Amino acid sequence: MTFLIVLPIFLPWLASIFATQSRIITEKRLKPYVAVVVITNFIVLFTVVSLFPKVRFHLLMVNRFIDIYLRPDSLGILFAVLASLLWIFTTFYAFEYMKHENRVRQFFVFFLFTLGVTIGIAFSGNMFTLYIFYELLTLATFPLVIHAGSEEALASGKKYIIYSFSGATLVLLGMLLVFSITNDLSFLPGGIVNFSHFGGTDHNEFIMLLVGYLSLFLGFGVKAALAPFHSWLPNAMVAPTPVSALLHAVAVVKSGIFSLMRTTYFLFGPVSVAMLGASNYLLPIIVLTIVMGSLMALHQDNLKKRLAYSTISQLGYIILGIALLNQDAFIGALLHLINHAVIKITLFFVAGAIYYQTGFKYVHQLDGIGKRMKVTMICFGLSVISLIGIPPTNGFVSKWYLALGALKAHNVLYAVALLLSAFLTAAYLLPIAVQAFFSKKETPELDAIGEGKSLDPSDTMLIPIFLLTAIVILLGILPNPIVSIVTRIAGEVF
Amino acid sequence: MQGLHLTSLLSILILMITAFIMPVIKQRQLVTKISLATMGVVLVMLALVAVDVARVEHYTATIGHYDAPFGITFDIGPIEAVVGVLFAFVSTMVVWYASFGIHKEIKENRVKLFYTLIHLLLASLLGIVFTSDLFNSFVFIEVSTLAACGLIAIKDKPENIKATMKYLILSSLGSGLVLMGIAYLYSMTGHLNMRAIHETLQVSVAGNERAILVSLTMFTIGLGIKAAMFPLHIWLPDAHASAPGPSSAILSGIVIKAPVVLLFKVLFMVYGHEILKDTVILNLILIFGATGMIMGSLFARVQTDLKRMVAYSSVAQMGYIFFGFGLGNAMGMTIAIYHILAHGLTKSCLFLSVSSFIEQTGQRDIDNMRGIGREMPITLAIFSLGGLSMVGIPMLPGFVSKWNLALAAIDYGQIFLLLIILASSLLNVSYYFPIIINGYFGNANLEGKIYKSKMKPVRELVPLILLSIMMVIVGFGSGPILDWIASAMPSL
Amino acid sequence: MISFLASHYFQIGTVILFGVGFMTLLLNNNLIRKIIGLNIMDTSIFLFFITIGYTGGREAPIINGAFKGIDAYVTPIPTGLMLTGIVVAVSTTAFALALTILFYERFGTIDLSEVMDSRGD
Amino acid sequence: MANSFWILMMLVIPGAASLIGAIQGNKNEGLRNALHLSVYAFVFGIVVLLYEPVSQGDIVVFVPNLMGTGLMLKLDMLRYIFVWLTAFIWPLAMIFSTQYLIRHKNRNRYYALFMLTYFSTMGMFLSENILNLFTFFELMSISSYFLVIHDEDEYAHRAGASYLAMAIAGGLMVLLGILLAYNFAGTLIISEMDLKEASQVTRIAIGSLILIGFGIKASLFPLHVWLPKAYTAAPMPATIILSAVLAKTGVFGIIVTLHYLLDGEPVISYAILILGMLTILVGGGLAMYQRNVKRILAYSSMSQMGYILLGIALIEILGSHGGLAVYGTLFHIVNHGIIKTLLFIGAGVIYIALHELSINVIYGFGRLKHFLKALFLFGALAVAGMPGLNGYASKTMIHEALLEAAHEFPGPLFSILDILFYFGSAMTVAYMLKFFVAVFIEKNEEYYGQHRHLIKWPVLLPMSILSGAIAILGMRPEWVYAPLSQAAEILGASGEVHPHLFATEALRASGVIFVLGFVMYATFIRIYLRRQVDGHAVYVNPSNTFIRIEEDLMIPVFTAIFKGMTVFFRFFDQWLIRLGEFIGDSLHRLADVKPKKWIEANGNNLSDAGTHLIESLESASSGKFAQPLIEKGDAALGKLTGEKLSEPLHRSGEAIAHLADESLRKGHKLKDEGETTVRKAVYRANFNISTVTYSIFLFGAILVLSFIFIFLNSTLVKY
Repeated sequence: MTFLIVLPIFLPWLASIFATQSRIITEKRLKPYVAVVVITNFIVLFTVVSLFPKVRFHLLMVNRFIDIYLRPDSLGILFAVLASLLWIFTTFYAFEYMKHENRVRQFFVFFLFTLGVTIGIAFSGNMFTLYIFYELLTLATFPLVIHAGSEEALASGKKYIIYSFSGATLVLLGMLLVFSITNDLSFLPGGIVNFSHFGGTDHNEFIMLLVGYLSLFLGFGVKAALAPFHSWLPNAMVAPTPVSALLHAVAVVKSGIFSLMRTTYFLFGPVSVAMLGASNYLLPIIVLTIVMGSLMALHQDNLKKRLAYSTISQLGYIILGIALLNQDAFIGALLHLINHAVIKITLFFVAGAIYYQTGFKYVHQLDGIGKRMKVTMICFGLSVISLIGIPPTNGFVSKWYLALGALKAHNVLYAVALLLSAFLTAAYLLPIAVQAFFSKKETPELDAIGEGKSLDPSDTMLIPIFLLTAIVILLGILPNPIVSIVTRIAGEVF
Repeated sequence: MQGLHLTSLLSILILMITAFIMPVIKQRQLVTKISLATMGVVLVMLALVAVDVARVEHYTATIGHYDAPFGITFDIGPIEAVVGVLFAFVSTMVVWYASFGIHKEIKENRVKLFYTLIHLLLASLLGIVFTSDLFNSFVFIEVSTLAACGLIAIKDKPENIKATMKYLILSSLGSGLVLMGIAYLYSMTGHLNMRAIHETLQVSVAGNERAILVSLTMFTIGLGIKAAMFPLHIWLPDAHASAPGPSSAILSGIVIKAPVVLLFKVLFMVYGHEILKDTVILNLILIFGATGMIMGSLFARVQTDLKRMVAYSSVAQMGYIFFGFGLGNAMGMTIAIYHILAHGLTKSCLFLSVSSFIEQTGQRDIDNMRGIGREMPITLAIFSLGGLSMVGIPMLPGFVSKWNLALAAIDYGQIFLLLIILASSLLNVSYYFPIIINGYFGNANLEGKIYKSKMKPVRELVPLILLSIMMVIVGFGSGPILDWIASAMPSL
Repeated sequence: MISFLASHYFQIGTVILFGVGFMTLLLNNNLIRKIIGLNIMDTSIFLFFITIGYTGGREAPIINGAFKGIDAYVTPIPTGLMLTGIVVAVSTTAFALALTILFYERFGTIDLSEVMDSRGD
Repeated sequence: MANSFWILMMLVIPGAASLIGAIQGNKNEGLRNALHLSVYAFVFGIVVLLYEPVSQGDIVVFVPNLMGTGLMLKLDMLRYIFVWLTAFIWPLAMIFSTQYLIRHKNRNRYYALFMLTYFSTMGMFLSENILNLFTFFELMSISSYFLVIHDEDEYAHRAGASYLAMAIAGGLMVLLGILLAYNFAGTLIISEMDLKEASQVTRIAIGSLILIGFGIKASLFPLHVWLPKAYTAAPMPATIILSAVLAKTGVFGIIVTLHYLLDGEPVISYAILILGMLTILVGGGLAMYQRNVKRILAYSSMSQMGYILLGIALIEILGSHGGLAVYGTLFHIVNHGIIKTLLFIGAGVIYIALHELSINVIYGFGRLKHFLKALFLFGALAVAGMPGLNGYASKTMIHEALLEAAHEFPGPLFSILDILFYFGSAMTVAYMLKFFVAVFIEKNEEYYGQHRHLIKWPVLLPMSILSGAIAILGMRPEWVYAPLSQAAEILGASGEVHPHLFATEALRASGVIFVLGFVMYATFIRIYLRRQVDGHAVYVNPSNTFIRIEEDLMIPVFTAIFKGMTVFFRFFDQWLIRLGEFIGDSLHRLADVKPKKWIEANGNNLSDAGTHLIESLESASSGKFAQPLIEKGDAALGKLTGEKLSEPLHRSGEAIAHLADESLRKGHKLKDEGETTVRKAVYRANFNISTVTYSIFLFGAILVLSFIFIFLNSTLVKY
């Protein structure tokens, strides 16, 4: 019965293929169908992982290398559950939002497909399987990115795909190098690269492993928007908002992060990475990424782009947590993986809601909008506070652990970078929230819309936003359940 | 299964005979049917041969009653069997595809000639692959050259004539060099049978180093011209781009592969690794292969004509094969042979789908292919599958080749060669993906058009679909295929 | 060196001939001359083969009268091969000539340089 | 247990009330105000009732799991003083708000945030876990920020931006400090944290980080820059709590850090001592210049915070002898809260009536409002240190502590500080005198007592209560000695202290201060700052032209840093893309090398010339020359048929036509030849150029490859 573990992956795939049949799934039935699929998949996921914990299921085994198997461990399950949960929110949000976009069916087909791919990434039992799903993810999300179909969208899509494939190529390089030495690519908590097996003194192999690790890291770093491979992300903002939200909060960038975690802690293992000294090369880039993201966000007038640069910076936090190689930092990274997902998806939802309701895309248009979209902008404000990392919100919890990890690594500089970036975060996001409520400027554009009525979106949009904000606060006030799960995962690898 | 021993020879003979029956028959349909039937029979026969080879590992078919070293024999091992099946399969599919539409592309009265030429071509290519007699292979090479020239010139447009001329001249150069190389070998050993030459050469290396080097160079350059090794590829884009669609598929899919197989046999079975390792030839092939991988992709990147782009992509892909040879280790050679398979299937798939685009829309420019995916979704899907394989999406054959090639490069000890492989595959992304993307998602050219109006009926796409299925099978079943090929590698 | 030249003058001559043919084929723009070059090249190889095949003081491999033992006759294989070779060369030449005619019909010239553009390198 | 419950209630009820009030207040404002007031009153009741248990011993409450570390609250006597102050001031400010805010918009938002600030301030004072403390501190910063910008005008936003930027920056510094401290101490419980294991440098670093953060709130010089702006911009009740309570959160943080974390690290203590004195002087000095009464009070607050900071430093410097310092500091914290509330309410009344705060406009406003005048005078005298009022008591205690320190550590430092202390206090006298004289004594015809109806119970009740408190605390300071002595024990000083408040030296000092203050007022303010313009006296403010720390120092420096970083990171953001585009472009350009083009252009010229030649020849042959001749010949032929003349004419015309035809043919040939030449040239050039590029490419590639080969062979594979 262990083959059932593939269900959460294949169910959305089948569903997405089925959704293309416009005769069976009529326009009217499309939305209920998608909703049912997404929710069912969540339930199935839960059932399956609780029924078969730590199962190992081979999809295809050709030889030692081409060996596709799934093995959901606690980290994978965490990621899968996070993704599916946020997928549900996004689904409902998208129902409303997609009303003013074309080609809704195409959107939902790929939307469902991407869900399966993401869970596949989460469940991958070895690097090769991960790589396949990773490539698939690029292909599956690509139509979503260029959904608008405009020239700009196509150009961005091209950029996205070129960046992604360059990254994948680097990943391939890394895989090759590692495989040629270890002859194995499976994930094991604590890593499979063991220097004692290779005599430890072989300098050639050392160099190969180092290069392999670096190229894996940079390769996955492309998806995780590690500078200087981040440019695709702000450009990909032309996508419809639910996609941006998913891309930036969950599916794509977090898959990159997740793969980085797999590489560092499950393929190499913290001890080996520390011995390789790879972090010395990576940490400067990461710190630059963090500061750069925040600083460039300050210069963006397009709200979604601003959020995108913010994502770059926040992802930098997570990558920093991964690269610092101590338990606190890893806990922080995992926590921030979750927390940032929740926060950023909320922010994007709000940005989308504003666009949907008013057509405003730019920050300078948003003065006084809080008076018309009260609930939405309060949610925005709370998420912003959380993103800055002000207690008692979940953003603070992860930042706390990250900073502790930075200090454990005996370098205050990283902690300073984190806090500097937090300050910049405040500088580029708080004014939006503040001006939304406390602006006395004339807003003729805004007043022209909706005759002074409340512009809060309808419930299908507002409820996801509201619930996510509630989660943001709740995870800040009561973080311990999540922290304990995460600590257990971190305990496995250290 | 003594009776089966001559199957390989029989398949060539059948092809030859049917080739010359065709011009006599009047009805086009009948010709098509005969051709298809013959191809099917040949495919089955070669499959039987392959099965047989799989069981006994190696066998020899003697022609006439002279045994080797004087008589001509067919030595068929796994490599030959695999390549033979590939050739037969691809040409069957191409003929099947051509049976629906070749009369639209070339003049009505030349259709029969087309089938004749294809039969001749396949026969000679199989001969090149199977034979273990060098001079015999030369004759087959000449036949294949002439047939291939015919296939290009059959379209009768000025650029076809031009391309044919270019091809013919360069091919003749190559043939001359090969023949001279054979003459050198013969003068050194007094044999023409590969095995015999090999055995004699091993003993008489001393004193003949220069002659060996010269003959090696002659073989490499001569066969390199025919196989479009990078700096000698200049005939290929013209020829492949101007030929009719099915011809291009055959030319790119299998015609350039036969000389590669022969080169492989000459290098590793005739000369042997002992001799090669003292010469610079393998390094040269490696460098040419590597340059070809990059340069071919670069040239392909800047083309505006879709077919030329795919043709240049062939140059790059041949680079992979030569790269594998150049590495000179068992894994590299194995994967080079595997890539012959992979590329043969993929490229014929690509060329057929491209020719389908061109046939249906009348456009050749890449820029005009926007929105093609909405009109011809299945065809573009097949193209995309081929493109993905070239790019190296896991589990497709292109990926398997790349991966193993990279491992072989690591094995060879040159890590930087990895970068070339990866850079090349990245370049592949940069020219295959825009077409797929613009095809599916660009709708610039679609204002006021009816979707799917230009799609061929699925019936006519069956050969294409079969090719792509075969491609996927080769990708997924790479393990056993690689093992089988590796079992035939000459020991190093 | 000198002795080598003296003993192998046939081979050296053929190789020189081969070079002449090769270069004509490669460098001449006139198609007819190219075909002539092709023939020179082919012929040189035939000559080369046959010179290899000939061993001084032996007879042609035709048993005229009593069989004089294997060592009395030259090996017949090169000669036989060259017959095939000549056939092949002739067919190639024929094809090339036919193509040249077509070429002339299409372009009104047999000068390759006037027609070929730089595309394709 | 019950006590723990009540302590939790002190947080839960305001938190809940904030939310309920916000929702409910949309419908009924009266009910909301009642609710809020009753909550404040209730909490004050709890605080009062908790005095007994607290004096028995500390009360500790622990709620696990909340905010990760669990919520740990503790109420000891030190905290009790702060809590009491908060619980005491807030309801009064709230009462005042009900009148002050009548004309303001968004009252609902204001009250909710007012309550939220209350909640977070309470939480901060009660926290025993430093992370909880930080959490509440941040919450308080943010919620009070919204109070500052409540007016939503330009000035409020600028002030708010300054306030928020410094609050967040300060918060992050505190966070960094806490992180470092936690890294060394391994615990977050304040009373258990100590950094004995860390080196002195580390301790100073951690200490400065945290103290900068808290110092911003406590308006420690030079971190006070936000203060005058924010105090002025905020609505009056918000200013009250900013000054009376929120500034004390910073003080509380400093006390906790300095005492528990740093164990009274001398370097930091002396730094605070000196900065505290500077705060007194800068605040007092600038207060004298101001014309806006709110700004006067704002700088006054700053100056008074200086006393408190001085006191804190003295506590740590004196160690176990610091009982008097503890008394003075804590007492002054309470006193300053009470007095400043009174004064701000007084100023608020003026604002309610006139919507104007400039002394030049409102002078003489209170001359006839005697009750208000009396209450205000009470406050002014208290803050100036009039013996018998509470300000005198606490200031004297701090002064005595200073003298004690001078006695303990003889040296010039404390002597100088002593003298400066006199000056600082005299400044207080001077600026309060300026305020009072201007507003309540000077004559102004415009004000004849017409605004008296505005002075209603929401103003008078708090003012009366506060005046009462001032009087009682001033007359009977020994009533509060009991809690103070307990607090002193907590802070490691001996609680057995007997201040001699009404000793001769103290009274003499007070006298000196007052005299000095009068002199300052009479000379500096009356003569230098008060000028005659248009017949009546106008106060001027030359300090507006002084160098300003924020605008002239901080902002340019940070802007420069920011710009530099922007340039760098913009490059960092773009370089890969630029590089890619550049390579792509070059590649395309390389692919597009079409020598044909320019040769074609030249060729066109050539063939154009040919065409031109042909055209001219054509025209020559057919048109211009021959045709007239032929015509002429024909005409002549017609005319003179058979005549001899016509024949040669006709023939010559034909000859010319023939000649022209010939030349035309030549021209065509010329043109053809030209075109052939051009085509050949095109081909050659094409061939040459493509060959050259191609060869360069090839050889370059091969060269590079071989180099890499050789290089890598020798380096990489050697291992």
